[in-house]
Amino acid sequence: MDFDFSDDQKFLRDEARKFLEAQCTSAVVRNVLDNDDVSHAEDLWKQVKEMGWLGAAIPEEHGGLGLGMLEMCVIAEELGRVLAPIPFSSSAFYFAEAIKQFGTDAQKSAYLPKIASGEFVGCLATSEGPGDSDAAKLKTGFSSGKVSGTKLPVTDGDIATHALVLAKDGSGASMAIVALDADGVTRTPIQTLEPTRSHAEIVFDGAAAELLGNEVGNGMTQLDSILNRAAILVAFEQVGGASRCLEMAIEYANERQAFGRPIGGYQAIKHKLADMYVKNEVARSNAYYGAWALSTDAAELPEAAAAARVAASEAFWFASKENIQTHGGMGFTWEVDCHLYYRRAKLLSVQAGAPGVWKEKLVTALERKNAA
Amino acid sequence: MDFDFSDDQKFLRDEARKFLEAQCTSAVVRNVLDNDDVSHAEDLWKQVKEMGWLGAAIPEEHGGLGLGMLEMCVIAEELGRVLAPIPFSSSAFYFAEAIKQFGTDAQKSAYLPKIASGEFVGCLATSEGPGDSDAAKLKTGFSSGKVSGTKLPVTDGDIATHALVLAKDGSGASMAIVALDADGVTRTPIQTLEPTRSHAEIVFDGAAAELLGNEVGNGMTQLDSILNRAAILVAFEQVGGASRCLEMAIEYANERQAFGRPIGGYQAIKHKLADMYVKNEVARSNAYYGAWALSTDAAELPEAAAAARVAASEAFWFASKENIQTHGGMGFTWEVDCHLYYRRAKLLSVQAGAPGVWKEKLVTALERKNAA
Amino acid sequence: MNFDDTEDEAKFRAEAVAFLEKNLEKKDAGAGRADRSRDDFLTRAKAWQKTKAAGGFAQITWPKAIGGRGGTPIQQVIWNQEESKFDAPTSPFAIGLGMCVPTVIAFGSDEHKQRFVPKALVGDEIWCQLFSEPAAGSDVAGLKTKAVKDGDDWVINGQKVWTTGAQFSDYGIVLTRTDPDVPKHKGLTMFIVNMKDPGVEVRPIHQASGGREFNEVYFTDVRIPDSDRLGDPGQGWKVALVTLMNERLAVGGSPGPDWKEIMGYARDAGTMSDGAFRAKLADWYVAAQGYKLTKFRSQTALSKGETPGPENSIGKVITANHLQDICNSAVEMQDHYGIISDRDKAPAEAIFQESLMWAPGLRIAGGTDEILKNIIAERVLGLPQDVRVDKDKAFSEM
Amino acid sequence: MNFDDTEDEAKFRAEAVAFLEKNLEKKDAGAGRADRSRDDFLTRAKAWQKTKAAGGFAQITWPKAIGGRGGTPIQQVIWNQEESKFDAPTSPFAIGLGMCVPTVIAFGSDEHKQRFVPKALVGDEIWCQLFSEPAAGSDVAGLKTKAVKDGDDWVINGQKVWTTGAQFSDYGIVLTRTDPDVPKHKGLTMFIVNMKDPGVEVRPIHQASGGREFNEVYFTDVRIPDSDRLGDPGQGWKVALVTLMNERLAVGGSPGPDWKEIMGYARDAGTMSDGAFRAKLADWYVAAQGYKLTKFRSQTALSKGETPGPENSIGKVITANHLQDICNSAVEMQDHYGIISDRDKAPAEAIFQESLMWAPGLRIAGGTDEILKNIIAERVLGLPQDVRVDKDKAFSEM
Repeated sequence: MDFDFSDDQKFLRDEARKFLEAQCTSAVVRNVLDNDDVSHAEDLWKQVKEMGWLGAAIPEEHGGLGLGMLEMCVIAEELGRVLAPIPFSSSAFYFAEAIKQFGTDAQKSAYLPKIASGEFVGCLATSEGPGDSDAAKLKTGFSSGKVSGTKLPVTDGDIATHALVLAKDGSGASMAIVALDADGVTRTPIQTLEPTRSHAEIVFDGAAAELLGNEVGNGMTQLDSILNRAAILVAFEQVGGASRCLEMAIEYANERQAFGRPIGGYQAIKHKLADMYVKNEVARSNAYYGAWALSTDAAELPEAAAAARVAASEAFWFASKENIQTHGGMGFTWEVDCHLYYRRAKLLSVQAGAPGVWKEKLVTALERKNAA
Repeated sequence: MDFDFSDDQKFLRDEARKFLEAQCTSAVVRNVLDNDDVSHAEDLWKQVKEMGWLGAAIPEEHGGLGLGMLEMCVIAEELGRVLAPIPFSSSAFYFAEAIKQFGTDAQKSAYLPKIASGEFVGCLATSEGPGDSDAAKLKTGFSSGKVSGTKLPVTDGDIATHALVLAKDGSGASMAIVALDADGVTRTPIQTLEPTRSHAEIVFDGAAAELLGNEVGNGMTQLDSILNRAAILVAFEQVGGASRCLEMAIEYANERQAFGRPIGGYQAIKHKLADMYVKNEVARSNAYYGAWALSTDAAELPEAAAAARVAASEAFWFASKENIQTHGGMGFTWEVDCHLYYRRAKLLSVQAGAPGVWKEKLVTALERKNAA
Repeated sequence: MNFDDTEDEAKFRAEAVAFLEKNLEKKDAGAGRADRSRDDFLTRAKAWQKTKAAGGFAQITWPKAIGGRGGTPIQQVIWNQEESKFDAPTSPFAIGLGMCVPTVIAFGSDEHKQRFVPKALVGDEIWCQLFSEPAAGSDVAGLKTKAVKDGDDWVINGQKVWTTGAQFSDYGIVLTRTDPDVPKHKGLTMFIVNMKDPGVEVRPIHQASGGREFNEVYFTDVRIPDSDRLGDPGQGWKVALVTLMNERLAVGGSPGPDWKEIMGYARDAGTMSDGAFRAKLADWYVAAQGYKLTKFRSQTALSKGETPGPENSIGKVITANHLQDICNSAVEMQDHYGIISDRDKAPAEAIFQESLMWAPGLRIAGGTDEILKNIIAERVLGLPQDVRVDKDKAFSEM
Repeated sequence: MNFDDTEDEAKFRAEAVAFLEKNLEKKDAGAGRADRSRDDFLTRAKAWQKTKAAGGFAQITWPKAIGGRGGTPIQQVIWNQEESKFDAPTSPFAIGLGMCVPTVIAFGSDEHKQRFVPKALVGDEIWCQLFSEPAAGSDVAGLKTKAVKDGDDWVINGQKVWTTGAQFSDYGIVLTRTDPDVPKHKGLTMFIVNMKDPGVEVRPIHQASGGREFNEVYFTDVRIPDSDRLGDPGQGWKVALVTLMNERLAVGGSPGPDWKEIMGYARDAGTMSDGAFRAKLADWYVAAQGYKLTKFRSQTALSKGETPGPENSIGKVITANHLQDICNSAVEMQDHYGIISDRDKAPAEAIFQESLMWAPGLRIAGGTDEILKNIIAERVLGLPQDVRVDKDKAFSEM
């Protein structure tokens, strides 16, 4: 039994934490938050690219570091802790993983090295309106190598160079790769609850597109698999954020006095933070199991991903809202970082499919497993 | 606006409370609890009959007191407070109300006076197995004036003289009245979570039965309406029980010392009891609205009944379990009354349809209303 | 048990409705929140207050001698119910007339009453309440703003926070520490302060929700004549309790989208068939009804001349968390799309997104969830106070 | 990251499994709880303990010198995992060998160790722990049972409660008050008591669940020689903390039906399509997995020679409430039928009904939800202790 990260992986985590605490300070995040014309933290992004993290899970033959999925989980948690305002997840968790899983050899060679270096930035464009994506509702179409339709919101859609677009394709759906500087692509930034991450509406009007892999009509199955894998990485981001909320709340509760003693000495706060700790540990343990499933391509991946996702969404939401509550009035000011975590918690809980969707996936997976 | 009981109704409540506190002590309840051969509190039952409470909502022309539904609500709350171990609700809330609503004139004349006097004791026999009753699942049949099939559990089934039986009737279902001393009726007491109320399995083997009202195949509609009305009365029983739990918890929390002061001074207990209070008030207010709807036969009755039922079930369950928790080890002993409320809370929450069933009824009623 | 007015109540309601219909437009149900520029809003609010005062509806429970109607609390409730159906700009006066001016009436001199009450009543002067400080929120009595006696004046220095309406207020009541060498509750004194004094600086707070409705107020050597003291020196806490008790009976007004709105949204979105959502909807309905009907019970007590107790504190405990939960569910129902807050892109959705960001503030403002539960536990249920370690300590020693 | 044993662990596991297979039957998964008469169960338990001791598996982490295996904590975990798959009657020894005898080893004399340890190890003598009292539950140090020095003896009078296994125990460790005139934690002393002494009366407690698994123990003028004192007079609290810290690492064993059981039941009942149920099922799965996997993380730490911290207290907070919730949902799923607790009438249902009645006890026994959250907040998160008003007061003055 070794249900923990290795010493090397922990070393990577410590280094990543040191780097990010220095380079991704609150000021860096707030520069993106407060300036509408700043879509992401450029310096940070440059450094992250240089360190090769984007290619941590990309094989060396394709220009990556060839480390593995566990290392990517470690990085995800650290990026989540500091609310890194960069398009990392879009490129590494969604786009790169999709190419790794479903791309043709040519696509792997064409995209992975440039994703790893950061020359290309990928994103995932599935949403067209309220509700989760399903083939029947899709309006965006893909035929004869062209995509037409409107996607919104697309996280990092205005920063990315390439999008993976879910589109109707005959009676089914396909995933298509679109270069976003192509003709027929119009991108408009949109306002969201989470201004430290950039979002766009993208209109495709006969934009040139290339099928992901070489099998048509497989889009929903591919998306399902892409989301399963991304869910685990995002769960680590969420766990990182939730852990940081708990730390902030503890720190404040030990400091802030009311009625002559620290508020952390009152059971209302103590038990709130104990509840937060319990949820965070449940989320962390489920995320670890997801990491194991991801790194070993285990048959348990679907339920591990769903459980990690459900637990992490609940933990981050609870931690972020009760962190504000613990901070009282201070927590409701723009200047204190609490609300940034509340905003990020909400983004991460809906971005890769909302908790209700994942609960349903989880139960379906359990039914399938127990029927077998 | 007069959203409260009248002074007369409050006087009735005070009198009922005084009477029950004297006559329905813990010892009286425990005599039923601890003796398998004692199905109910006979002396109490005799006195309750003599006071005419069973006929509080039965018109004077049929031998009742002709007071009204609000008075019955008041009595229900007081019976709930003291866990009265008598078949009151079976006879008055279910059987009598069913006859009042759907009985023919002959049935009203035949049954209501004897229900009011307590000579007849009615009960409702619908359940045949796990899950709520629906026509498709019914096995008990009614034809040519005979009922055959097995009902369990039947609350007060071994005390009652008459049962209202839900039975398949051709392609639909009907409600049939069966005298339980008739040939072809076998009753066996069964063990339940709530031994202060009696339960039986009743096997009908061609027992003589009479249709409720004079329209065949109307059983499910009738049951729905019977349960709507009963739900409000039971909600008052539940509110009574939940209020008593809160009182017990407050009393104990003020008394019991830990670490040199009363446990009621610690926020973990204070906030638990505040939560209990909030749930109880929500339940009480919804029950009052139900009482209003019941007493005026308002169009809002279905949603008022469902809301009263959902709120009261939640309040009593929470209050009864957290009352045990507040009492700590003492609360988990047989000798302390906490568990009696926990048991009763469970019975009342499933007897007239479980909370999930009522939530669905509530939303359906809201949809119907908002579509209109 | 009925929802009808008594004869007297019905008569008053009819008068109120007639007056409202004559003077205001009905609220347009479909319009959502109008985009009101602050200046225009304030002008309209002042005009409406003047009209109300002229009609005898400005402060219904106040004695006639000071410009009120000499009416009953239930008449005030009825007025509030009816007024809320119209497009009535009332918010700038809520705190002043509801809390500050009654404190002036209770503790001020005759000169104060003559000088301030009429102008407040007709809307010429607006008041704000200056109690909370950055280090004194739940524990207001721990405040630090100093008032030091200097001749016939007091000199105020310090900072207040979360002050509603400070930016357009003319006067305020300010709670200060005048004696740091006694236990904290005993060294406080209340004053009337002129908000236009050059030593008073008002800065809007940038809230987590993005808006700037509240203010910080800085006092730098603000001189207040001793005659503008309310109550004796050291009696400020008692004065403040009167202010806080004068908080008028909360009226209607859900703070944002409720079960009905999310149900409507779900119907439009075609997600009403989701069983998990239906069960939650039932819970929301039950809680919202429970809150509304509990208010009806309080109003019944009022209508019978009884005084409703602190039971009303259940309101905000229910509604603030309720709002956060409903908005969160609405956002999650939208999946990825739920993150859009752009009113033009997603108008039907934006009410949920906005309230989601507002809800955390609602759980804190005017008493946190935790403080309200303490109040319920102590004042309604009679449980012991928590240990107050600073009870007998001089403030300066803490 | 993997779930495999190290080479050493695998070797040990193989030995353990071989030994278990030779000596015990595998658990029959379908059988449910066997109806074991207590006498027979105790006889079998003693026999199995003797066999384990002979095989070197009785107390794996104890030094060889006192009859243990000199093994590692992870070996103990592995043993527990494997033993739990067999029909092994171990419960009568859990508290004695896990908590009481280690206390004797830590604080007893050489004579004590020679006299008591071997007989406990081979199952000849059973021990119980006598700390809780009717007025001292969460606040154990507030206990009242008195021990008064009389010549070379101490005379014990008082009452203990919730004592597991008292009815068949031979010895116990009993925490008493020997000095009421000092603060409560400082006036306690621990003794070894002979449970067969005529002054010791054991009465089963009738629990709210209906069962009688626990006991009250009354002490009437029970004389204990001073030589059977554990630790110095007045040091009893320190001794007790060692006892409590020796609580062995909780192993597997859900306390009742979990998500799998209710899912199975729902499938049979045809209610899996209920969306509200499905959402709850997902939550239960996530919590159960979270608990199980957190234990795996602790075991990993053990396996690496690290000591897992108080993180383990999250276990009971999760499982006890979880159990109550699952059983309640299962009962409600059955509607009116859910009230039946008759095992013969409703065998598939009865496991939920029984655990529903047991769950409230589980939320209290071995630390209430509230105490466990205090422990997490103070020991894991480092938040301040609550105010202890009795900290410096003499016990007799409270």
